Amino acid sequence: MAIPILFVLSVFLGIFAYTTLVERKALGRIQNRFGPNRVGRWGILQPIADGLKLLIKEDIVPRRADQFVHFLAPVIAVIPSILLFSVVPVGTRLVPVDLNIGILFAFAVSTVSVLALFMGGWASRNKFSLLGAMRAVAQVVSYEVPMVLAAVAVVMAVGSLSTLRIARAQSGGILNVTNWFVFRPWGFVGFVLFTIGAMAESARTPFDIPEAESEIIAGYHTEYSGFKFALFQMGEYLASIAMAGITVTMFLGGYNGPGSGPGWVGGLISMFWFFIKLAFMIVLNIWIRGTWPRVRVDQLLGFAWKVLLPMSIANIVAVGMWHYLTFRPLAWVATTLWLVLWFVTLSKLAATENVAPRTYRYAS
Amino acid sequence: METIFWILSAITVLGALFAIMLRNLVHCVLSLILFFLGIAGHYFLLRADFLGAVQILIYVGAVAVLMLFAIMLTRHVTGDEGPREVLGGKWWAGMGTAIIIAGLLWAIIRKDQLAQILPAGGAQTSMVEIGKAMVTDWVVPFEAMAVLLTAALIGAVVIALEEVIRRR
Amino acid sequence: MNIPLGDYLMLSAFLFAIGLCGALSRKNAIIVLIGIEIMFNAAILNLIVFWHYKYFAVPTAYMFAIFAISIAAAESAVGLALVIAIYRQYKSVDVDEFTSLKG
Amino acid sequence: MEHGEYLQHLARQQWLIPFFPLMAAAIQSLMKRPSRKASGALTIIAMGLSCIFALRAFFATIGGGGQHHEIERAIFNFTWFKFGTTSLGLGFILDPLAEGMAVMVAFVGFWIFVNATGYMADDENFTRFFCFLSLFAASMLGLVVSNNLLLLYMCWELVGLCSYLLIGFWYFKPAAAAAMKKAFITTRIGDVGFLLGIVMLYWKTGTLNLYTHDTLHPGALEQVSALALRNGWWGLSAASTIAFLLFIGAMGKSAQFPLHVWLPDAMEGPTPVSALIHAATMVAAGVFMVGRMYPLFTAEAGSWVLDFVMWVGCITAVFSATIAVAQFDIKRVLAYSTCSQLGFMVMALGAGSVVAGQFHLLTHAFFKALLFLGSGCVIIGTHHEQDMRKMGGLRKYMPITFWCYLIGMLALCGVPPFAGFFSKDEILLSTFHRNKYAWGLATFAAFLTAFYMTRQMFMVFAGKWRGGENDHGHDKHGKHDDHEHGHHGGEPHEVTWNMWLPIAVLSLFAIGLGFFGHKYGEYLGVEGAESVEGKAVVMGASLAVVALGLLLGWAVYGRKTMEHATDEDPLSAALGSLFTFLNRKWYIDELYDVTIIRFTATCGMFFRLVDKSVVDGILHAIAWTAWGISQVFRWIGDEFFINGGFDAGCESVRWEGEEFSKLENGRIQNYFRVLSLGAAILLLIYFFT
Amino acid sequence: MGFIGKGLLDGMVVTARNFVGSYFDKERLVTVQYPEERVQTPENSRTFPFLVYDDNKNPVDTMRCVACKICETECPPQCIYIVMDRDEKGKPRQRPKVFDIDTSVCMQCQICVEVCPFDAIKMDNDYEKSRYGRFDELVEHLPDLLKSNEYYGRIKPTEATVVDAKLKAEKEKKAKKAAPAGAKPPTGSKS
Repeated sequence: MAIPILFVLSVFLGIFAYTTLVERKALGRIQNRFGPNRVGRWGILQPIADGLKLLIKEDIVPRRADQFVHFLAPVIAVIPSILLFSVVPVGTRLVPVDLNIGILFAFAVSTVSVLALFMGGWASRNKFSLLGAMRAVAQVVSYEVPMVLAAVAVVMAVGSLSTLRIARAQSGGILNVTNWFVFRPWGFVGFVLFTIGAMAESARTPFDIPEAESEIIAGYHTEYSGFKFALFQMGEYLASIAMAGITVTMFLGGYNGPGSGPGWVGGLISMFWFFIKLAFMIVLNIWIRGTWPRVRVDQLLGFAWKVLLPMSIANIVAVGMWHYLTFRPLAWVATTLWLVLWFVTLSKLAATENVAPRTYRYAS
Repeated sequence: METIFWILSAITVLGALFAIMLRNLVHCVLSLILFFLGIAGHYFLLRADFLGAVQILIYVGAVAVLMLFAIMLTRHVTGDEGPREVLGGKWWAGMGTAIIIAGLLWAIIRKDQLAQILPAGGAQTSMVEIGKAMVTDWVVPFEAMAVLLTAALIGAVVIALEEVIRRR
Repeated sequence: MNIPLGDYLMLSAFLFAIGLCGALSRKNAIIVLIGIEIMFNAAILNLIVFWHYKYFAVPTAYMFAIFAISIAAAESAVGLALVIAIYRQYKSVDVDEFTSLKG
Repeated sequence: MEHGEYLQHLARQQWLIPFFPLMAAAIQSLMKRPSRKASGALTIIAMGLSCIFALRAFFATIGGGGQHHEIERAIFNFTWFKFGTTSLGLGFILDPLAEGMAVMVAFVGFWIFVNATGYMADDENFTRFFCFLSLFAASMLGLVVSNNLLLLYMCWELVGLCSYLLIGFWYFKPAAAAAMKKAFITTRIGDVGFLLGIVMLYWKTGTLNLYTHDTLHPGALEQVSALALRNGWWGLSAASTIAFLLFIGAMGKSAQFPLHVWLPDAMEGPTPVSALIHAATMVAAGVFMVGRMYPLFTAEAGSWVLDFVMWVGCITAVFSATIAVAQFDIKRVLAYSTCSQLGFMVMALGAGSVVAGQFHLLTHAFFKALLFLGSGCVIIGTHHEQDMRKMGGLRKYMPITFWCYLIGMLALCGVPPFAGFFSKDEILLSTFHRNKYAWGLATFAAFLTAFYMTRQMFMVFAGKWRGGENDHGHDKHGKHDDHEHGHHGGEPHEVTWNMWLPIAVLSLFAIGLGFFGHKYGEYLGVEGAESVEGKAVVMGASLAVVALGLLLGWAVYGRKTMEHATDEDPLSAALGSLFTFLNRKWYIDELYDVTIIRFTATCGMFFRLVDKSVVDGILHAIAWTAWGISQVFRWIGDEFFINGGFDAGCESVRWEGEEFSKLENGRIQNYFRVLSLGAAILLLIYFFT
Repeated sequence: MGFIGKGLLDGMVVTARNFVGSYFDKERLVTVQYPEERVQTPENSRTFPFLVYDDNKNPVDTMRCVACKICETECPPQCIYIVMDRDEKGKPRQRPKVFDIDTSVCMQCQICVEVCPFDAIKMDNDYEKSRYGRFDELVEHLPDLLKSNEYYGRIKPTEATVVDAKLKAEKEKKAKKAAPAGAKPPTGSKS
């Protein structure tokens, strides 16, 4: 019972470490420059260096800060991320905890991370960090809704909340691939929505306003330095990896891939496939981080409530249709048409909305 | 199993006590969160795990954040806590009645034979069953709940937002 | 799992009393709301306890609990919105100062 | 149309006669802009119309007389208003007595109005004067033609009112104001008797209509025989009692002895008024009424009422004749002469002869109106001078007035060819038959009449104009006559045509009317042969007396007329203190003042005291006791029990309310605490039960 | 067709091309591995001033600076400190004994170069002047400041040639002047 947890914990921590490295090297490559290549052969020891650096760095706590809350914030930032991994089915035989309310538990726990943001921002008694925290909370809360609804679509299709059951539902088909939900019309839309939600949830890529330097001085963890800052980063990255894991399980067929099966060998192959897909998702994240510009705060929230939410609801309807139209081709046509229709109208509405000139409240 | 129960109840009671006793509001809310988590734990213990998840999702996720927001919005910007009087007027009356009620309940529960029953066990109502019940014979409350939540949402926004509109 | 029902009832009673005590004696409106929330949770816990001990198969208690929780959430949301609005008016959250509805 | 039907038709139109002057009065009173010409013309036309209608009716009654002896009488009764079962009726009558009087009143009134337009020419209240005059004429005619005692009584009162208004026409003169009140009150005293009579009549007969020509409901006078049998007051029969009471009314209105005092003072009014009211018509009303109700008087054979009437008349005649001798004011002399002539008429009625009385009334109306209008002309001519001592020698200045006045004087005195002689002779004859002593007194009165009329003629028309001389002498008239002062300057002048024409016409009648004396009897339908014996004695005595009077008058005043206004009157020189006694009207007024007036004044004061002390005292006492009781109740009942108790109750409720309100002091937590306290108590109950 | 995501995807394609290209096409990578490779700093870039001397063998004597202190007074942040050299008899020698520039204060405005009549001070483009200490290490004393004219020619060739030509022309003019003056011995003027 304990082995899978230990295994999962160590593997994912390792993945976290090297995700930071891969991210920096990939971003460098995208920007036509080398990534860190000084510390190890290709910068391999860079994460260790970072970790050491942060450990050594002086941990400055503002005088008037709320000591207890200031200390507690990073801890609470990390705990939910780690808890998220408990639900991700790595392989057919390797599931840390099989809860029959897997997905729901995941979302419940992810909301707790919101608290960390807030406590961090509030405890450092710094107006800017407070504002950053407020924005982060608003962002996380508003993106949670479309993400959950996207997940609901998958749960409806599968009929169970447990992640293992969802992954098992995607096996079969040619080479264990064609049954992945991503190849269903509603599945693909769900995948897109979920990834966007996940990115916003962990404050990455276009939605990384809270900890963006150009915005309000690195948001809520302005006053943090040293290991507390490291913990915050760790919490963040772990959350994004876990979310990637969940995306993989829900949409990319979890550990299903050609050759994956229940047996020992199948299990190993399934683990292999899971990590391949996980890598793909992480790279996708990094890729998006490298290209897309940061989104303005009001557009960020507007996008969530005005585009993602209606789209996810439409997606749920599509799954309903899919479920009841037993004749597959008709189902395909109907759902795709329905989703395309919604997508077009929403893009029309959203498009005009963006064009409107920005009204400045105080500047003339 | 009992140890877990006692630990959880200890956590819950402590959380509740600190929630109402502490001077610093934010600490109060944090202890309240602790209390909520304790209750969620109890739900899991009572094998009502969906409810536990819901509890965490709603209370810890939303209500606690709401409380924090409220605290933040209603404290003077300077935020100086100051040795302000914590207890309201006639606090002894409130305390007294609460203690009396607690004592009475305690006495009643101890006396009542109902209290000795042990858990019945049996199949745990699965999620599917709950989902089906929710949509079939509980559909009216479900819809009413939907309406209520939207109304509360809009109401809260209108009440809180008013000042912004006026300022503009 | 042989925890007697009485213990749970005792627990929820104490929690209820604590909540009541907080709601009655504290000056700050938000703490009063917190007290109310505690009372709410104590009640729902009690509900689930009875569900667990006697009516395990029937989902009614469960439904009831779900609805109760969502109502409590809605209630606290509106309550806090009100507290914010009152704060804007009175510039204070001291419960004793909201006496304009005096009899 | 058969004659009786024609009479009925005329009777139905009888009400038109009084209606015309009434309308004239109404129109004048409502005119917005009083204009002299309009009101004068209106009044005269109205009078003319009613005169024509009266003549029409008169000729109808004359015509019918010849065929059969039954009296020409037509009546028209109608119900005035009905209350419950009883109804009150009025009625008009067409019979010789009424028509005679109506013609007389209308004709004489017409000519008096013509004279009045001249007399009042320069008066500013011209229209008001004529309005009252026409109202008076209407009421007089109403009185004459009425067949119902109530209607008669109403007109009777109206006539009194008009005399009151007209006497006091110049109300700004204090003397006039006093005179009008005096006239009204004294006539009212008489009217009381009249009213008693009416009520008794109604009581006894059940109706006030005199004639109804309906056997089922006989009129009052048709039940006379029954009345005679029933007993009234004072041992008399009902008929006699009623007659007596009615006669008291007549005494007041016709200025008989005790109630005559108002007539001389009535001279304060303008002269046409005196002529119309105090000579011709109103004063005659009493005599006419007695004539109308004569069957009542003669119903009971043995009653003393008729004797009483005769003696009242006789005393009045002599008494007023004596006063007239000693008067200096031209109008007062005529007033007292009217009194005495009325006395003669009443004496005639008392003596049993209605014809004599009524005929003397007619003739007297004509020549007395003539004399009064003549004196009016004299007054206007001499610029409002009324004192005979300041006149004199007016023969030269006013020839027409002099001649007409002379005719009137001769008629009054009873010189043969004139009307007066015939009518007075009739009276003396009837009195002779009834009572020798009365006849003696009457003859003495006739002598006095002749004497004072000649005195007046000589003082006014003979001798020298004495008016102008005392302008510079001390003014005997005192300040109140200053407006006349202005008039003295000029010489007297003859009056305009509209003043002397009426007296000329009236003088014609004064001459001609006498010859109809004997026909008047049968016209009235009174049977009974003329008892001729003793006629020569009476006629001889009266002629002798008249001649004596004229001679004496000439002797005292004719031979040597007074030189100056201030000279002493020759008669007073002769009689001395008797003269002043007569001049002061036998001090009757003073007598009344001393007796009746003082008596009533004291009674009034006495009763005032009684009222103030006794009645007020009682009232105050009651008020005080009531107040006291209420105070007691207030103190004991209200203050102590109700307020105390009630207030205490309210206070306690208020206090509890206040206490409970503390509970609602707006603090939410308090509500919570109370709530939880309740829950605790409930739990306690649950625990311990 | 401009559906909502189109712009984003094009961007992705660009970055993908860059990413892949960077591994196959070296020129793409612009990074200069600093310690190993260095970027040729542009000619007229300036970091901190240095004093120029003409003869390598005896730099102190052949340095152009005559300690006239013009640059010291003109320097806006006053980061130059000069003490004139005096020989043993106390007579001033046309040479600074002490010439300090506080690099932490110097704002590299090149005013000292413009005002120097003797082209004795020029702006260097050597940026590796970081030190561990924060206070006195950052002050450069005379020996550190002295650099040869060839170095100046090497780092700023165009500027150096212009300056050398000017100096040579002055020298010849002085020589001509000295020549017609004839026998006047060259008074201590340095060459």
